[in-house]
Amino acid sequence: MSEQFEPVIICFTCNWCSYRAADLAGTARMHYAPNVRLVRLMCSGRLDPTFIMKALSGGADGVLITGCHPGECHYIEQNYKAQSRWLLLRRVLKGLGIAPERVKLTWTSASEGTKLTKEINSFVEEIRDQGPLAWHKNLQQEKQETSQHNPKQAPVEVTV
Amino acid sequence: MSDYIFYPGCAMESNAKAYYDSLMEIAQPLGINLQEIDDWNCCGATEYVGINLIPAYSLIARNLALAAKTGQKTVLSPCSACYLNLAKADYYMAERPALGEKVNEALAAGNLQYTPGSLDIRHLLDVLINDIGLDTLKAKVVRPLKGLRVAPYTGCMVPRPDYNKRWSDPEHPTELIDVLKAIGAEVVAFPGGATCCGGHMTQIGPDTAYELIRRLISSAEKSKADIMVTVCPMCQLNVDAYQGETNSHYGTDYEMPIVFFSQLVGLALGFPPEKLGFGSEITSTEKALSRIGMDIPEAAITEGKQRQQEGLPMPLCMRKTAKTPECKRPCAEEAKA
Amino acid sequence: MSKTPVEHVHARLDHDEDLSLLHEVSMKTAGVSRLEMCIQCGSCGGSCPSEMDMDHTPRTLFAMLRAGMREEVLLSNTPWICVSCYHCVVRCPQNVHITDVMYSLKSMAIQEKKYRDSSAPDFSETFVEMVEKYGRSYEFGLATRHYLKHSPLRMIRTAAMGLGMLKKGRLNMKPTTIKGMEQLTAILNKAKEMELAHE
Amino acid sequence: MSNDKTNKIGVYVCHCGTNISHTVDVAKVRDWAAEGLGSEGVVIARDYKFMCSSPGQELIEQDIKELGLDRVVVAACSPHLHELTFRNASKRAGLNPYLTELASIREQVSWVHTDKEAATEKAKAVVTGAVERVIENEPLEELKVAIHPDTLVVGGGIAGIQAALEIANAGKKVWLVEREASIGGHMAQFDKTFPTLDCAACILTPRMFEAGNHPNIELMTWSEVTNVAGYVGNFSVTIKKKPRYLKEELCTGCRICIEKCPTKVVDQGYEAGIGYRKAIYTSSAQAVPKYPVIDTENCNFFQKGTCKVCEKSCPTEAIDYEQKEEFLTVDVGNIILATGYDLFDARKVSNYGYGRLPNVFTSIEFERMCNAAGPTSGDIVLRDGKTTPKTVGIIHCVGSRDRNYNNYCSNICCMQSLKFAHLVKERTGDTVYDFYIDMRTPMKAYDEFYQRVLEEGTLFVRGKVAQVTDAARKASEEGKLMVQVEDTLIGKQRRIPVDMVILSIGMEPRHDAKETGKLFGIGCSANGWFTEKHAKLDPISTMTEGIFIAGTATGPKDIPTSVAQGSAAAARVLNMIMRGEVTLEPIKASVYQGQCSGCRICNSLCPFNAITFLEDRKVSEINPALCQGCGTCVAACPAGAISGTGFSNDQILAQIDGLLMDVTLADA
Repeated sequence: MSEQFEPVIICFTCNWCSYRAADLAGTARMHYAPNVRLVRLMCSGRLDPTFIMKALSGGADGVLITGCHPGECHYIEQNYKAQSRWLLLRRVLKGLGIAPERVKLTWTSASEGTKLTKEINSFVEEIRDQGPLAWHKNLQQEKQETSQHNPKQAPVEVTV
Repeated sequence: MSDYIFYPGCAMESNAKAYYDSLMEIAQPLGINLQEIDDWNCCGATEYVGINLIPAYSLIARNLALAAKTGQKTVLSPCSACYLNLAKADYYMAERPALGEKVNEALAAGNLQYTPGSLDIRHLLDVLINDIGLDTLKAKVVRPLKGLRVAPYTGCMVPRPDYNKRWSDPEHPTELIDVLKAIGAEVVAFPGGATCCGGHMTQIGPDTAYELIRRLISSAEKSKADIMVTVCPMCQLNVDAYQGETNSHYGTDYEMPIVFFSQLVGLALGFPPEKLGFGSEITSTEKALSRIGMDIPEAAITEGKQRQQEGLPMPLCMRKTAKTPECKRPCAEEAKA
Repeated sequence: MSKTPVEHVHARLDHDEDLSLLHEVSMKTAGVSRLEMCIQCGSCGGSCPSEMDMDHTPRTLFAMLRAGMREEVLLSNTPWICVSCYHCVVRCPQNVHITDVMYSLKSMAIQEKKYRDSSAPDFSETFVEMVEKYGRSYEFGLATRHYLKHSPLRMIRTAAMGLGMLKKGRLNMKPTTIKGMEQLTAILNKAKEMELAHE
Repeated sequence: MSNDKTNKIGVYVCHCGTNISHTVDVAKVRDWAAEGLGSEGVVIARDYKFMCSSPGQELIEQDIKELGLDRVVVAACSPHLHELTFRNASKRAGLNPYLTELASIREQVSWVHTDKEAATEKAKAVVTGAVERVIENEPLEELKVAIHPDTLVVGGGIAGIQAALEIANAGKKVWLVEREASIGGHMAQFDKTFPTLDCAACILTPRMFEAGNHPNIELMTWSEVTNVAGYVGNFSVTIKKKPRYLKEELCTGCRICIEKCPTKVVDQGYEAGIGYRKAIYTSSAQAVPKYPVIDTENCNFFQKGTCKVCEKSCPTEAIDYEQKEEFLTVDVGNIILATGYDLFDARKVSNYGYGRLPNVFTSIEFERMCNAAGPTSGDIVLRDGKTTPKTVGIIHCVGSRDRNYNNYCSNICCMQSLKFAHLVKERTGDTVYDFYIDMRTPMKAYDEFYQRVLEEGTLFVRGKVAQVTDAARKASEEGKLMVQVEDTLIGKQRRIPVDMVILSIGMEPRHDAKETGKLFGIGCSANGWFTEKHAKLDPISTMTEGIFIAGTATGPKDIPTSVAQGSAAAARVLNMIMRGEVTLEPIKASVYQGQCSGCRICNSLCPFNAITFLEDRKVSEINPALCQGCGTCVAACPAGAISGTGFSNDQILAQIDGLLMDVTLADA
């Protein structure tokens, strides 16, 4: 592949901290990679793991979860719940043969436009290194493989 | 028996032989099983870090890598400087991943590798207090050191900077005091207990060192101590061997012996002095040792007896051996209850 | 250590502010130095047991680092007088790794050969030489070599003490060499190729 | 993905002058919406220079009316800026406001990207996401609830007293709950107040008295709130009344029992540990209310079963050893938390020697010492109780601005230290050293006070004190406390001999602030202080409607600011009471009870205690007035029985679909 791979990333933000950090990044004209598309939730605690699976299966190559810093959640401590779900989901992803690094969690307060910008840019690079997820292709391939040969084999990511 | 990976350090083979000998005697009865790291090297003391950083940390890390190979988890170091260097390398390799990576790159040239955080680096004093326990120690005492007035000298590099938050207090640590009390010695109030002996300044800037040694010895003498007790080879060397030079520098005539705490523990456990390295000190301990068994006069100020009976009450005391300096808010809460 | 009149003139004429100095020192320090967090409170200078022999307090030195006074900082005797007692480190309200910064300044001074008195750098270098040669420290060799070069008179004064140490078996005449010297040398040689600088 | 609901959606793309159009090809986005999303129900797509302008809004209103739009997407700036604007526009045109979505292509696209092609593609994806999402939007109605006119004020310090008096004077009833035996808080312990040096008691006692006797204030001291149920306008609060072992209705406050009690104990509370009280006591003679309490831990009768001197000496037979704690439930519409602060424990800074060196005092000990009604009758003396010091050192920032302890500035310590310097000078003429890092005197007449103290001859040393020690290095240091410090203005270490050291200790969050926060459903910052709804624009509200905060519960403050906050919180409460009812955002979660398995997982997740388990029907239920809409329970429900309006699973999954539509199309 001669062209650089451009990953598509879904970024979940909470209404109070990280979405406002994104607002700030905009107001301050900070620049980040256009590969990221934002979904606003009221709180990172709203994050249903289904959303992440939906994003990955729908064509996203990575998911960035952002929320208020621990201790600063507007709903007191719901961001901790997001964190524990994220940790759990990473294990599930591993089991599915998807690199858990494709789903990242980071805290940004409403004043941390710079941090959010940095986090987005570095995550885009990380995912670029990982290569396309190509969920459908892999899933289909894996189905064939498992049905034909080794039922125990975990699905493998196709590197491009 | 608890198993420990043993990192003696260079001093234990030369100037601190008394520390080594006495440790070897008391280890068995206290249930400390020491397995020396095979072919360990010098930790670089405080010198190598001031010359070239990556080699300095690689030098330390070779020991960590060798220790980790044994499969055991806990490294015991009796020397304060070695303890700090090992603990520091372990801590900084994690705190600054760039350092960790580079050190491992260097280690790889010797087919070694070390993952920071995989070992517990502990000082002998910490092991004695927290693993063996004061109760076990007390139970083994056959000759309490009654009458011996000791100045507990913990020095710098054990309670500070305390990367893993193991010590009671960075300024006024209580561990050594507790051990000395457990073996029946009379612990005097010694404000210099965690101050500096001058370190390598005895070599490169003796005037600086003489002043620090003078402060220590004069403070110990004012506290009416018969003897100073240390956990560190460097402290012992400076206070003991350079006491003469300090005296001639200031025209004083101090005669303050200093020994390792393991030597006194050995005495209390009933070992004969000659097996514990007594006699190897430059400032004689003879007079001090002769006091064991004597009654201590009332006038001596002992640790913790400063509370006044008259006047305004003193603040509530922090529990002396509290392991966590974390505030339990004793004052306000107890009153409110 | 006060400056000579010529040095004063030089300080005035040559003082270029090297604003990257603070960052450079910070990067060369083991761990996360937090040097840039210094609030100039002076708890380091107040804590230091050997401050009386320093030309600048550590705090002053950090202000000079900020002001980019490279020459003056590296020539300062402060890092060489530091006794590594860590009192300043535990008291620093900003958790600056002060002792480690001192080590960095020493190594920078050695690299750039900036010191007024060579005795301390020589001592460290001799110590390291011994360790690189034997894998263990070798006090007898170190002390004799150091005293011979820097204070032969003191050697005579301390001869009695040294003899006492020898007699009591506390000073080994011969160095101990570790078995894995080859391995250690390979590690150290590799390490010397690297530097902890900008990440 | 086709729209089987046959919606009529209008899409409006804003140029925002050139703010959007210079990076995003607005025409392309519009065309994409019109053509690419026609199958999704988009019937009209327009672009306009400024959508938020009146003509821009009218465009939407007109289309809603003329084309019968039932969904609107505006691609413009961040929803935090203009969501309300466009929702109101829809509302004016007769469309439920919650059927309008704002897609941000300015803050989140045009301002942060430079590549026009990539930005345009992203803008298209964002618009697609919003269109897919809006299809799933449901019309929502705002909730209205009535406000109970009574108010609960927790904490009887100066902020709480102020709030209670403001509300009570407006004719509304207040429950003032204080866990100590008397109201007054920390201020009651002080001697003088900076910068005017009014006597604290002179200005505070009348307020305490007024609060204690106000017909509209129900004062409950020696009491604690143990449970809070309900929601804004309709809280139901349980208060525990701890036993005083004395019948308040019989006690006349004659204090004979106190006089006769044979047990004297060190008073770690009001007298800050340097004075004594009896086992039956009031904090001071000015205590409000006047009733004493029995300290059972030190009372002879409670400990040994004998004594009963208080009972025997009481002329009105008010003593009741059998008294038990009582619980009381009250209904209130609003709550003000004025729970105050704790003091930093100076023992933690072992290099300053507090607790070890007798003549090291804390600021609060010194306040009591200076107070004419205090243990030394106002004499400044050493710990021996008689010697007047000749030299006094005052140390700022003890436990504050220090990452080893608390990394914030405690706000009042500079002024407190200056006040002490003045008091020592005034009463003893001593030499006073004041050790500071930075002198912070920003409020009205504060710097003038600093000038005054300078003029009086206090010796200021700029440097954080390294240690206070009694270890003398030379003869002249014997018997003194040595304050070792770098005088940073000289660049030299100094060892200054003094007789007495005063540590200006900082403020800390209450040790139980976290539990209190949980009880009332409000959060704490990383430092442990209560979090305001907005630090600048709404500093006395919290994220929980109907719960307000005042005074030092949100961070270190001086008396004037605490008082102002008390008044401000009262004003907000009165505002709520005047309105009579309150409108709540309809972003809420609700349980579809047919699907609820009764597993109760959601019950413990809710930080606002909005979810209750209905024992009889074995299902959970969400109180919409309590729910703040975070959605955590929605995400957690294993049965999928909880749905959240405004952010439903369908809405978010549709939005993700839309955001990724280009990828899906490319794959296909």
